[in-house]
Amino acid sequence: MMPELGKYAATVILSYIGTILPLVLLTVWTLWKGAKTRRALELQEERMGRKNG
Amino acid sequence: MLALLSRDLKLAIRAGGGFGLGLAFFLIVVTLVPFGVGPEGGILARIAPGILWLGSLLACLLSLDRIFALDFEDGSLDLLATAPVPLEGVVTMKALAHWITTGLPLVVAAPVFGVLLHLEGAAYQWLVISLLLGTPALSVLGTFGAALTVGLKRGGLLLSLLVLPLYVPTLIFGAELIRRGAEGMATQVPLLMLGGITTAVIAVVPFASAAAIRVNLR
Amino acid sequence: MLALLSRDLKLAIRAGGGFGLGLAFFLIVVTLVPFGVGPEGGILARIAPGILWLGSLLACLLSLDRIFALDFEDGSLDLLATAPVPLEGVVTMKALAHWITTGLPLVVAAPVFGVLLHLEGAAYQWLVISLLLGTPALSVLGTFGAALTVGLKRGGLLLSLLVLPLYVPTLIFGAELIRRGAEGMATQVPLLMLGGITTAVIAVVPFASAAAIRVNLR
Amino acid sequence: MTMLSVDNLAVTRGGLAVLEGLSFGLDAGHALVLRGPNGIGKTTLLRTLAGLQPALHGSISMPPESMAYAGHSDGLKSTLTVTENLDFWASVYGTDSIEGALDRMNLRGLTERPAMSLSAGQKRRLGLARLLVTGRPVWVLDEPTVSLDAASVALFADAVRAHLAQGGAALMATHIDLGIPEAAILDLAPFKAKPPEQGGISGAFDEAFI
Amino acid sequence: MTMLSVDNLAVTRGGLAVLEGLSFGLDAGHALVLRGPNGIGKTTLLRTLAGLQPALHGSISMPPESMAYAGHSDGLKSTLTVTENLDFWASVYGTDSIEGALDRMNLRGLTERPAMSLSAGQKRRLGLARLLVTGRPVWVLDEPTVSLDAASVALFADAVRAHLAQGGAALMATHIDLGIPEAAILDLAPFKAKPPEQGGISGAFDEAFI
Amino acid sequence: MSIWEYANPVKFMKTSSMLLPWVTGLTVICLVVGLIWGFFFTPEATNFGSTVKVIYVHVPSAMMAINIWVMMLVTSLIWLIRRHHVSALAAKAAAPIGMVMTLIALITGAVWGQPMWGTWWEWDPRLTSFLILFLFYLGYMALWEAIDNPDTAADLTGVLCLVGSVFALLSRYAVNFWNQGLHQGATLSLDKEENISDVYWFPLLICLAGFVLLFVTLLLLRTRTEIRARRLKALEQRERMA
Ligand code: HEM
Ligand SMILES: Nc1ncnc2c1ncn2[C@@H]1O[C@H](COP(=O)(O)OP(=O)(O)OP(=O)(O)O)[C@@H](O)[C@H]1O
Ligand SMILES: Nc1ncnc2c1ncn2[C@@H]1O[C@H](COP(=O)(O)OP(=O)(O)OP(=O)(O)O)[C@@H](O)[C@H]1O
Ligand SMILES: [Mg+2]
Ligand SMILES: [Mg+2]
Repeated sequence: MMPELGKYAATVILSYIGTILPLVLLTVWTLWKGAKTRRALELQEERMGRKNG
Repeated sequence: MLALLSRDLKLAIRAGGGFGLGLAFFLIVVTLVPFGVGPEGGILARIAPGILWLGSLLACLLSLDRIFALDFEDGSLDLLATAPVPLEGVVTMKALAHWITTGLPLVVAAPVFGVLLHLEGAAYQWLVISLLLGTPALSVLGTFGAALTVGLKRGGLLLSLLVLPLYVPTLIFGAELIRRGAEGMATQVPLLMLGGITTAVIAVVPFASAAAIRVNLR
Repeated sequence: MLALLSRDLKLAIRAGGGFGLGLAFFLIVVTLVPFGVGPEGGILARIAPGILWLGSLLACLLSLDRIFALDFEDGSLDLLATAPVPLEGVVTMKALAHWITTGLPLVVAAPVFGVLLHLEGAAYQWLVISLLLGTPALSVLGTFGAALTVGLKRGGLLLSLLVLPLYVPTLIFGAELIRRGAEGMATQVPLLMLGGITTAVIAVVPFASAAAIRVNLR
Repeated sequence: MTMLSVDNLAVTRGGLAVLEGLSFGLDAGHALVLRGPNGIGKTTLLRTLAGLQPALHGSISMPPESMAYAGHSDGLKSTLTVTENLDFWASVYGTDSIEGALDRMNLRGLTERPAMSLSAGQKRRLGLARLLVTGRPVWVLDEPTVSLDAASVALFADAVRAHLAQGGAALMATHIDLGIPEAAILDLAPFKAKPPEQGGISGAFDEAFI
Repeated sequence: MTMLSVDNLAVTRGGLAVLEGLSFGLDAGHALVLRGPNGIGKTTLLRTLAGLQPALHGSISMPPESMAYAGHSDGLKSTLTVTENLDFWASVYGTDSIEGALDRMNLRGLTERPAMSLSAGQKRRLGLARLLVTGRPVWVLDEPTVSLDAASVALFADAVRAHLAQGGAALMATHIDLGIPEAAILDLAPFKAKPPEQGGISGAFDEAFI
Repeated sequence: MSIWEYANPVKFMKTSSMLLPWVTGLTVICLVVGLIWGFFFTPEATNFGSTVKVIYVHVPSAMMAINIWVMMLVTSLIWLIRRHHVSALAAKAAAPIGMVMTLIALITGAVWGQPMWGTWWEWDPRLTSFLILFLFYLGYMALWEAIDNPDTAADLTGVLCLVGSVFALLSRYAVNFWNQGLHQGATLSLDKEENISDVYWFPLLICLAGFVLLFVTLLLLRTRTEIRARRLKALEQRERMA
């Protein structure tokens, strides 16, 4: 399955890791922040007894 | 308007030698470099133009953060904004005062520091020319950064972060001008670019700075 | 006392990424050097240890001037001086907070910047060691300078002027340690000196700083 | 002659309306004192009138270049002397003499002192002297008598009266008695902004998000 | 019980004596109000009592660690919230609860606001709340009610009375009425320092050169 | 119906919540297909060896790094001129994504440079101008963080973005002048298809689409978060007012 990367295996694999890892971190951070804000907003809306938007 | 300039100069002098301090910092950077880099003359001469430019840039930077901060804190900026002077003029005068207290002394003293770094003979005149052409842009851009960060506590580092990338073209052409001059190569391109950048910056950036201050006072 | 530390850290973070900014400035210095000096790898590698140390020193310096200035301006320093905490402790905590927000991130990130300057392979471990040993001294000495200049308007440049000469020994031994390490020479002497300076500075200087603050409040 | 007229004004602070539905006029020769509890929005109103921040709604009309503003802080440079501080503002406003102001605010004995070495009340007197050198007819003052002793408050009242007699006008926010009984008083409490669902104004910046 | 006693005190500012021959005592449960025109030396005296500057002459005696000082500025961190500001001072003074202080100074509605977004009077209330969390018996206050509205001045007066009732003492400089009629008043005007040739004290730093 | 209607936060929230699942799905498909194709099923190139596979992460991230800045410039201008809140918030939301893209371009470039040029880092114009772009992103984000009032922050960062763009261009030119450099020229233009054969071209196109879609997805998510945060703040203030 694994392609033959030859002497440049480290380069190729490192660069894919170096791409996917930051992207995953960014996505996780985005989702986490989104969830946190959403929860805080829902709490606040509940407390103020209003809902729209 | 001139009143503003003379007030700022007066303040700089009162606050313990406004003129001297930029120079002294420059001197220190120039003396620390050999400590860090090692004292061999060859290498020093090679990196001298760059270090001289870097030194003036950092000396500029250090005196920047208080351009508007003090006026903001003691309420003068509010009062100036409601006074019958255009804010663009205020900003320009501030930049001019900054240049006179920091840039100009550096231009004058740079050849002396060149000696400390074994700068080559042919390079001295280009050193002076490039600093003379380039430092006004540093002051005006610095004023822009200071206007963006006025009112922020601990603006110092943020200010540097915002301003230093803006300094890149000036630095490149400035140092390149000296290097080419020293090696007797053609100097038109960096000379024109440096002059062009400075002129454009002086003509345009004060409007951006004034806008930033208006927003910050709001 | 810990309350003071946590307050200062909180303030640094609130003021827009206290941790990141020192680093960003370091990055900028490291970026600008090649613009000034020219892009050739050989020269850069040669001056890398010095530049890395100079960069951390300047990053330290820029964040210094507000250590006490803000507390002085808003009256907290008066109140802290009359509070039941020894001023020496206050000073030490301030230095610690400064180191955590500026020195520590530099130590961690320095190897990355080493790559940009083509630092030699053997030098990386020594880079980290020398910064780890040296930066605490920078923070403590910087606190001393800040204590001397508290209450002076436009203290930034004066502060640099006072502090930079005090940084010279640390800088010399720090850069020397990296250079020797990179070339595989004996590293005991600079290592011991660096450690010794830092220990002595941490043990003694806070008393001087506290005294300076007491005088300045008077 | 009306020096300043405000019509159905609403002002905001931090993206939220604080005062609304405010209308008043100020004639030459008259003084108006703004009152209201802490945080009602006096400072915000005065800053809006001075043009330092935009109004949310309503209109402000006043002759151009006619206003002098003095806020909570005095805008003094601590290393400049009393005379230098005043001279600077005089030349910014293009007026010539600071002598009258020095006398009227009893600063004669302090002329050569750097502002930094003045006591709180002396600083405030200097801040008020700045108003006198602006030569502007409409004064907009935020708590002008903070830190002043009784004698200085009286000096200030005299200065205001002289200003009014010359056809000027003054709008002042304060919590304490200014010693100017002839001034009209405007209580801001009734103008406190209400949430939109209770009939308050909407359109403050953040409202779009609600 | 005497909480603070001052004997033949002389204080200096900028190298020159400003007050001299000052003697007074302050007993537990009592308040003393310092009065005097601007620049007489109230701030200087209070700073000397707080140990921020040395006295020129005379003696000050008070139990150790018994004083809380509040000056012209409030020592607030503008990016910290009201609670965080108070919490910090509570832990510096080793006291535990800030709840009482928040209630007493009517700050309940503002707890999560950064100090920077408070109005002048609200800031001052927070500064006074700091005093309550110090737990110290002797309060030394410089113009505590600046910028406060009438209701807040009353709050302050109540807080002082409660403090006195618990055996505390308070020394306050002010120009305006604090609403504490039971406090004794000390006028500082008679203690103004005279030049040495008129019998004033000598020995301030610069005197050696005269 | 004008495009400006989407500047209304409520409208934006509605539309974006409708769009999001589709965009997310497409993103995942494109990225998975593109990256797997690029990594597993492309042959070695004569001049690059197997490192040609790096192109599938390097080029898209490099392009996005620039394009995101341009998008921020446009939205900042919209905010400054027409004062639509959502466009300011979109600019704020885009910055971290752009910064990460720049970082990825730098990382993959550095990793690629090691075998190709024998060095992790070279002060080549293209590389250097990316470093400067990275600094601009950092400064932009730091300014957003440092200012409390969202209105003020939007204005100031907008001005910074304008001035910064001009100087980013200028730096690009200056850097070119300063050092000739080693980096690959632009072979990726559509009219010169022969420069890059179809074997490499198709997966690259898919990867490019994947990165663009990923950016759109993250941008929508982050803008929604920013709008919610704004609404939360407004509600808190409203509560205080009542
Ligand atoms: C940190 C280092 C690097 C950075 C910041 C960088 C940046 C860029 C940029 C901006 C592009 C242009 C994308 C576009 O077409 O718009 C690009 C393309 C490219 N880079 Fe790099 N690069 C780096 C290192 C390298 C290295 C070391 C190599 C290999 C030797 C390389 C090979 C390429 C190739 C082959 C392309 C595609 C060229 C084209 O067809 O346009 N890059 N890179
Ligand atoms: N940055 C801010 N964000 C949110 N609210 C703010 C901000 N600044 C001020 N406020 C609030 O706006 C209101 C009006 O403040 P303002 O300073 O105008 O009051 P004021 O009437 O001058 O009060 P004082 O008499 O205490 O000076 C206050 O409730 C204050 O808490
Ligand atoms: N640095 C200084 N150098 C010389 N004189 C000073 C200095 N600072 C203050 N003074 C003078 O010392 C005197 C006492 O000042 P102080 O601040 O104690 O007055 P105060 O009674 O608190 O006045 P206020 O009611 O206005 O606050 C004043 O006359 C002032 O001008
Ligand atoms: Mg107010
Ligand atoms: Mg006083």
